[in-house]
Amino acid sequence: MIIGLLFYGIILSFLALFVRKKYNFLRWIIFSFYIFLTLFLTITIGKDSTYFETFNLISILNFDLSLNFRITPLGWLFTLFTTLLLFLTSIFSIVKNKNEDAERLINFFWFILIISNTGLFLADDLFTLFIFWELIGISSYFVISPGWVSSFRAVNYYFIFSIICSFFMFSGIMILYEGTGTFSIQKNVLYFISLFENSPLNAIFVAISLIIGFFVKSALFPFHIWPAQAHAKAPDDFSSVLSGIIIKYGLYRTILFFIPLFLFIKEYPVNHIMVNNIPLFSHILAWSGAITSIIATFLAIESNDMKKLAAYSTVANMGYITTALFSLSSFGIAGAIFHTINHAIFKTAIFLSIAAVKYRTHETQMHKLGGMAYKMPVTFLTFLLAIISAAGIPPLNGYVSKWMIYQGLLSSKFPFLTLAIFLSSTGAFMYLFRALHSIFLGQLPEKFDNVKEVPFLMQIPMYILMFLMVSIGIFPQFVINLINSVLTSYNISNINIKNSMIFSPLSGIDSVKVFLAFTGSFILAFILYLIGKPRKHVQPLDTYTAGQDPADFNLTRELYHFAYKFYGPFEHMFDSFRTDTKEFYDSIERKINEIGGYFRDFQSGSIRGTIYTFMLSFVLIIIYWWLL
Amino acid sequence: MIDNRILYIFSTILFLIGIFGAITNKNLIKILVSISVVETASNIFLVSIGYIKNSKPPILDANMGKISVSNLNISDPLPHALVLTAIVIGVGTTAVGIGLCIRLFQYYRTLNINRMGDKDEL
Amino acid sequence: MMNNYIVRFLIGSLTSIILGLLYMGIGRKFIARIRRCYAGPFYQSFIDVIKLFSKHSISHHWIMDFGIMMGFSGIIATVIFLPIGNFYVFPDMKGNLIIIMYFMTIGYLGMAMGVSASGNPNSPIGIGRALALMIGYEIPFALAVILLIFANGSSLLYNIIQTQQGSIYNWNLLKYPFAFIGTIIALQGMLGEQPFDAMIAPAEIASGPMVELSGKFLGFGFLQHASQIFLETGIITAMFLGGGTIIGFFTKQLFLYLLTLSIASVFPRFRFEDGVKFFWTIPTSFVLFQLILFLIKR
Amino acid sequence: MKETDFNVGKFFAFLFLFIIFIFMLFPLFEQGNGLKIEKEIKDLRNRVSFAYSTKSVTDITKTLKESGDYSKYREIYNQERNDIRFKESANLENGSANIVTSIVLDYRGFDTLGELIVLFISIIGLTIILSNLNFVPFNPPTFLQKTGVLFLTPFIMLTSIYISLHGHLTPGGGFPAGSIIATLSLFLMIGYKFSYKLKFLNFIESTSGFLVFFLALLGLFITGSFLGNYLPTGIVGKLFSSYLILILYSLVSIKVGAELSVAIKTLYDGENNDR
Amino acid sequence: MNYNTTVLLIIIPILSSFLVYMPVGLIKKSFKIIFLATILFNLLFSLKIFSVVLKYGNLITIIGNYHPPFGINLVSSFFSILFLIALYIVFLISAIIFIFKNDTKNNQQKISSVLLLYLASFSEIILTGDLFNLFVFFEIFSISNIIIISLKNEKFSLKGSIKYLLISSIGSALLLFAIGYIYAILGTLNLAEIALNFEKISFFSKCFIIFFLMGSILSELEVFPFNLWISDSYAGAKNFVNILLSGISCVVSLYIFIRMFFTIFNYPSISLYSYNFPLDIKLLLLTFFSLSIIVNQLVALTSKNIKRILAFSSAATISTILFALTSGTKSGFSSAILLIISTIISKPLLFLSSHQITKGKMEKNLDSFKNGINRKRYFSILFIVSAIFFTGFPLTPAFFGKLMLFYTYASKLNYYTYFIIVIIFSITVEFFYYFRMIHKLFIKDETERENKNIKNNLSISYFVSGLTMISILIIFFIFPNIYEKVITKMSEEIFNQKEYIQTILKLGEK
Repeated sequence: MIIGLLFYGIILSFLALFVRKKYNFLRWIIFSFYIFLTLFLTITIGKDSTYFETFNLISILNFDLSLNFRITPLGWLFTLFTTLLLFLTSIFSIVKNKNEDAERLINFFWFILIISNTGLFLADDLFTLFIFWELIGISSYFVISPGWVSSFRAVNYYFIFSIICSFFMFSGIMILYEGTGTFSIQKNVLYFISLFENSPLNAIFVAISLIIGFFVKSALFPFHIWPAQAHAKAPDDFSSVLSGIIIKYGLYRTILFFIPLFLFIKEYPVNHIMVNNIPLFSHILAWSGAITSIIATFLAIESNDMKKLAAYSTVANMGYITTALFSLSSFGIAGAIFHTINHAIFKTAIFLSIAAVKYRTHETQMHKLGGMAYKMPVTFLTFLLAIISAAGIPPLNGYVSKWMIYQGLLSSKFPFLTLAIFLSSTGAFMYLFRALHSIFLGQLPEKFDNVKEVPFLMQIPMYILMFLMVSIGIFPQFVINLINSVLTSYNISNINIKNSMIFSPLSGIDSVKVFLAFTGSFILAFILYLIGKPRKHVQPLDTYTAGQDPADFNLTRELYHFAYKFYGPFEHMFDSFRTDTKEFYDSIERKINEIGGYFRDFQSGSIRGTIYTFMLSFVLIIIYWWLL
Repeated sequence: MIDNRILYIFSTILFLIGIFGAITNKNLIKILVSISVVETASNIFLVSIGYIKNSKPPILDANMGKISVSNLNISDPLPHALVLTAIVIGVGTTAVGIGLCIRLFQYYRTLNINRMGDKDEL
Repeated sequence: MMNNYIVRFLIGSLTSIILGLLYMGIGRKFIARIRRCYAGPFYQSFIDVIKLFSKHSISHHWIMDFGIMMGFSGIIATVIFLPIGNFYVFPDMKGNLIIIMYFMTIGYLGMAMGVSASGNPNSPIGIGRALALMIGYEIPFALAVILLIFANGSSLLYNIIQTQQGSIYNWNLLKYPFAFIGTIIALQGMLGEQPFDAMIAPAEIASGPMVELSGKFLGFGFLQHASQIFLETGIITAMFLGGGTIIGFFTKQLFLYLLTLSIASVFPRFRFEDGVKFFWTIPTSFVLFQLILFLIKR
Repeated sequence: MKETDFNVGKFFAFLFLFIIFIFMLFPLFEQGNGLKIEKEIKDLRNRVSFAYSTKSVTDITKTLKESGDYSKYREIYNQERNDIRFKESANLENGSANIVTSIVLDYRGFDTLGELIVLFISIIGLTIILSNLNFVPFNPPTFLQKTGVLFLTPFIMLTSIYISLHGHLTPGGGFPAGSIIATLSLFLMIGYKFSYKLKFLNFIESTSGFLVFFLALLGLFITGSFLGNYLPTGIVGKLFSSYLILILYSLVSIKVGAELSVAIKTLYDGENNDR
Repeated sequence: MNYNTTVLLIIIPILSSFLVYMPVGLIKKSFKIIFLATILFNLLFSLKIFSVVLKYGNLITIIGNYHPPFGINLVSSFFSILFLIALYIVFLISAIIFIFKNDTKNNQQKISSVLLLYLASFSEIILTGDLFNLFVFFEIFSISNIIIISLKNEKFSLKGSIKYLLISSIGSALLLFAIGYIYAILGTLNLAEIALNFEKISFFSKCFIIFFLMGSILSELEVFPFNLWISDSYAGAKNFVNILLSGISCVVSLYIFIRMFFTIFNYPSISLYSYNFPLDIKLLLLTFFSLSIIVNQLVALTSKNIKRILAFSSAATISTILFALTSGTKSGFSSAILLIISTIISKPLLFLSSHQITKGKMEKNLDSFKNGINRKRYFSILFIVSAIFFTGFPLTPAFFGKLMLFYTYASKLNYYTYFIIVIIFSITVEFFYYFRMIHKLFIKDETERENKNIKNNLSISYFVSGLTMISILIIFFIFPNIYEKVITKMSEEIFNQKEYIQTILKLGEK
């Protein structure tokens, strides 16, 4: 039935391609209808992992390549929340793409992205995983830079990184295939674990090939620059998909491979270096996550473009998730998975509201915006709730997963990791508030006076997202039961939960009581508000300009909006050791071009060079042989 | 005194002289000439393979009388045949080379390969 | 069971407001004594609050009202989770430290949102400074929290208090003296007292966030500040001074508040980025030293 | 390479070539087992050309066919065979006294045909490359050239005809004869500025080439394999002995002569001023 | 089994090249028909021979009624005939383009005779069973290459052809040295017999032979130090010549390399051992080819001229093919064959479509690709499809080639596995500059004046040839197990040297 879904999707994508320009919204309606169909099917299929489906492509040269799918609890959970969020963004993009240019191409490649999204998560063997992985890489590349005049430069790092990681994975798969003879994931994971005993060299090569994919796709430390560039150029509704969903693929694959490996090593640490009883390698990964979150937070504080800010916050959140995942405690892993879900939700909310603002004002620099809340209350409300949940403030869903991450880290005794996470989460509050203030509050510039709220169709996903954030925040037990089923499939001890009361080794919280406390104190504040004398509405500029008319000093409202260098002095603190990794990659690129240029000039050099090199190469072979 | 090894060494030396000329010369015609030297060196090597000490040339004529299986005292005819073809091939390539040189000269007004625009537009 | 919670809720929140205002009055008298001049009666802050709530006030947008209310309710919600002596509003969740740390941020967020909706440029500058400073003092405080959680294996304040019962010698103050010193300096930043009050400095940015507040909004600000004093001193007493019975708890809180005021009235004002540098170097190294000692011992 | 560091380039070139020279000498002074270049070879016993020179290829292959293993032809070499007498033995395999010509045209005839094409294609290449190039005409012939050419042409003509006809008896054959004809046409150009029209030369060249290959193809249809000898081979040493080789070699000489004169003509005064 | 008529594959083109060259009025008018007729004849006749080979196994053709060790012979085996058919198809396509493009009016007759000789030479190279014969026709092959490259008579093509001439003449001298050396030691020129007792040769002479043979072939194979002629000759040559060069010249030299290494030197089990100078030939070749892959890819990445990019990318693919061959295992060989198939199919199409896209533009660099999608929609689609096929989109032959390549280097080749990183680097660079080109197609070109009246006069020959190539691509995409049977059969044939010698020297079985 999954294969039926995929083929149906391909047919629809081609159908959508041929719809004429006039009926644009028809194309996007087909698009969102298809996602709704996948959502409906994932829910109805349910979690029974006996569901197996295969479709053999060809059997060539003693390889029998076939796409086969199986519903694993982890895969099912990821498909559920990714398809839900894709459905919401698709509703949003129906209206947004009414008169976009080159959106016919975006729709087509986005369709392929969705097909490969479901395919990837439900894949049962490495070959299908690789095929969809490569499809995603290429189609997301094409959606980000769909032939606009925007140069190829912005996205080339993303493109190069994704190819490198997909082909390293390919070589890793081949080594595993050579060992086990089949592509199926279960057998290969067991073989991968046993590989560390009999041929450690090969095992390390395979491990590195898989880890590079994880580092690249979830934008960890050395590769953390591509999200910011990719988002700046991506179409607005796609950037919510890009940071909500696409950045999670590396994580999904690592959970498949490395969690069973590290847990196995944790039980039988035969000849592995163990650092406070988890393998050294996972310790390094945890620390890389922490470093990424800190660096990304400080980069986010500095960034002035709202989409770049959101992109860096995604990178920071991916940092938390990796640290929690590789702390290898049951709460840590559960917290990581829960945080991926929550992060997807509130990040889509942030990006949708940013897209709404951009839809109306066509402006992404934060200091040029301001006062949007007065004109677009619904977008403001979504952004506010998303900020609260992103900063991990209790009543909403961000808090529960952050709390679980802390429990995980503290219960397995990682003092400095928790400190790093805590530093980056307070830092998160800093730049999130900056975004809230400079986009929505403060002074409304003159040119945005006639800005209206976004059409109703765009507001629907915002309402649903708000509802999701609040409901998960108050009743997390529905999601935690799903996560428990995932933990049992990896035989990790479950989280004991009694209707919204989560018990951890260190302490327990009841999110309903937390919500009650917050509403109680809000009612108290409201009562006090009513006691006080009624207030009078006054124009924002009146008190400040003390009655004079700002026009005769030709001061506009825009000048009073303080947003440009919001944390200026704070940023100067880090001037001394500010290494710009983008600069590092640019230098590599220049170096490669230089070498290539040298060889190119050498190639088309004068005629005499030909014979000279002909003989020279002969001599080199002889010398090489003599040295060998 | 002249045996195969001496001939082999002689032809390699000639071969290397030809290549040395081809490498260090500036003028294109001189390069073509040194390449024909290389061709002749390989031809000489090819002929020297068939050399048998004090043997008669492989042509049956009056004073040789007869060729008998027992005392077949003639040098190896096959390399001679091969050399015949190799010489013509050498001629062929040099002919085409000269044609190209004329055309290049007509284009660049010089035959010095260093000044033949090595930094062209790429 | 429901009314039981409402009653407990009211007790918790009203005590924090009343006692907070009381501490402010006593503090004002204390500073006047240091400066050798006279201050109004100890109940002066009660009078101010009542006066403010009975005056008309101006607001620029409904978001401003909503923000100020949210700020105040955030602080009250945190106080509910604080163990006042041995009384807990929610018996089954006895003062979870991580919840308290995160609830505090609601107070800041609400206040900041309301104030920045007022449109006055001074307020966001103040808020920016406050948030930057927050990241400064959160580090030593978080380190102390981590240390304590490691020390007695649970993040509930109830357990931390239980371990400190008995004589004065097993107070955490004596077990981890350096951590205590670091947290006291952090407390100074949390309350926004003199060396670290660049964000609400009246001389520099017309008292920053509070510039547009008037009437009942200023009253809300007062109440928020009062319950904030009660909250932060309450946390430190629970963590380090083994919060005893109700009266002992209040006296320890007062002692801590007066200690911060005494430091405040002596020191000039830091620039906020130097403040952050200060926080990340001196108090953090104290608590770090203590943590390393603890890790080596274990 | 700039002008200045030219002699540095020379030094390096010398160094590289010295290394290659050493590499090329290794095979001579090597002690290990396995075949290598000996000091001198006694006789043709272990070579294929023994069969060519004793013209006994067909009956060697006959005996090998029974034993079924063609790689063991060296043992059969010392079987008794009647020897080839000059001007007496007749109806041999190919009947040409000059064994080299027998190899060139009969045993390994395909190489020569390939060589023919090499010459053909390089001359076409020359004409294509030099197409529509205008040359500076040579100054008119002086008296000395005129008389010299007048005196020499008959003798040149005679020798070329002699060489082409005696290909199978004496050394030389189609190719040298052709080049002599070409020198003849060069003299005519220098002396009397006379040359055949290019169209005519091309025609001769292509027809003679076509004929050579056609005759060879006839072999396929008559004797069952390409270049097979379907004409009688006559008595070794006589002028009219191996007929096929005689015909082929004369056609080759005509073709090569025409080709080279085309080449000389294009190099001499360009293609288009076709007088 | 004796089958003497395969010679016609070579003789008919030569006869028709003489015919076509005749300056006779009748032929002047009808030389095009003769030209196409011979090519079609060759194609059909090779199909017939293929059916005979399928029935009776390897066929041997004797020339001059003298059996192999003495006379020259042609061997038509499954592996060589299939190569021939593929090359004939590519030749037919480029011939169609050449004939129906009417700009080189004057010496079109001469060029068609050169092309016919080119056809005869490469079919002879593939079929021959004799070493000196291979040398002669290899020379014809390289001289015809030189002539074709220099057809355009402008700066780059002349420089390219003169460079190519210099290198190939030195290469031919080296080859002559090697042939002389082999004859001096083994006394025979027949490939089968050389293969039979190549083992007996001593170590240093074996190295001497291998090095000198390689010297001449490598310059054709566009391996880095020897491929200094590519950049000028590909950039300068005419379009149909590029198709010929990339499609046929590289593949023929690859065939020679395979034939030399696998049948004559019996590569995987070659014993090159001497006490004080051990030569690990596999490591030497691997490092050499990986160096050439890296350099070719880098130059392709940084060069601007479209033709140069495609040329160096084809050079890099050929080094990858050699890289796969040096693994010496069956799967390595099958990956090499798969990559050869993908090169033969998609590379000519790439050249064809890129030529058409940049037709109007003056200089043929990357910017001339701009706005290709609406200027020349048909050819840009062709370009995109063939680029995707060439870079190895899943389920295409190139993808399976890479799959097998990874599999060979993942299996028991101990420390050779880490050469795979070179392959990964080359794939990434390749993906990058191909997608950069595709991306350029979509970009709007500001400099272009919006003159709507540029009628893209779609020349029929390009349209037809593009269509045929695309259909072949699609067939190979939909029915992958066509070439599966072919590959298994080929690898069996190549890997048992005995069978090759058997067909020629009969070695005792009746």
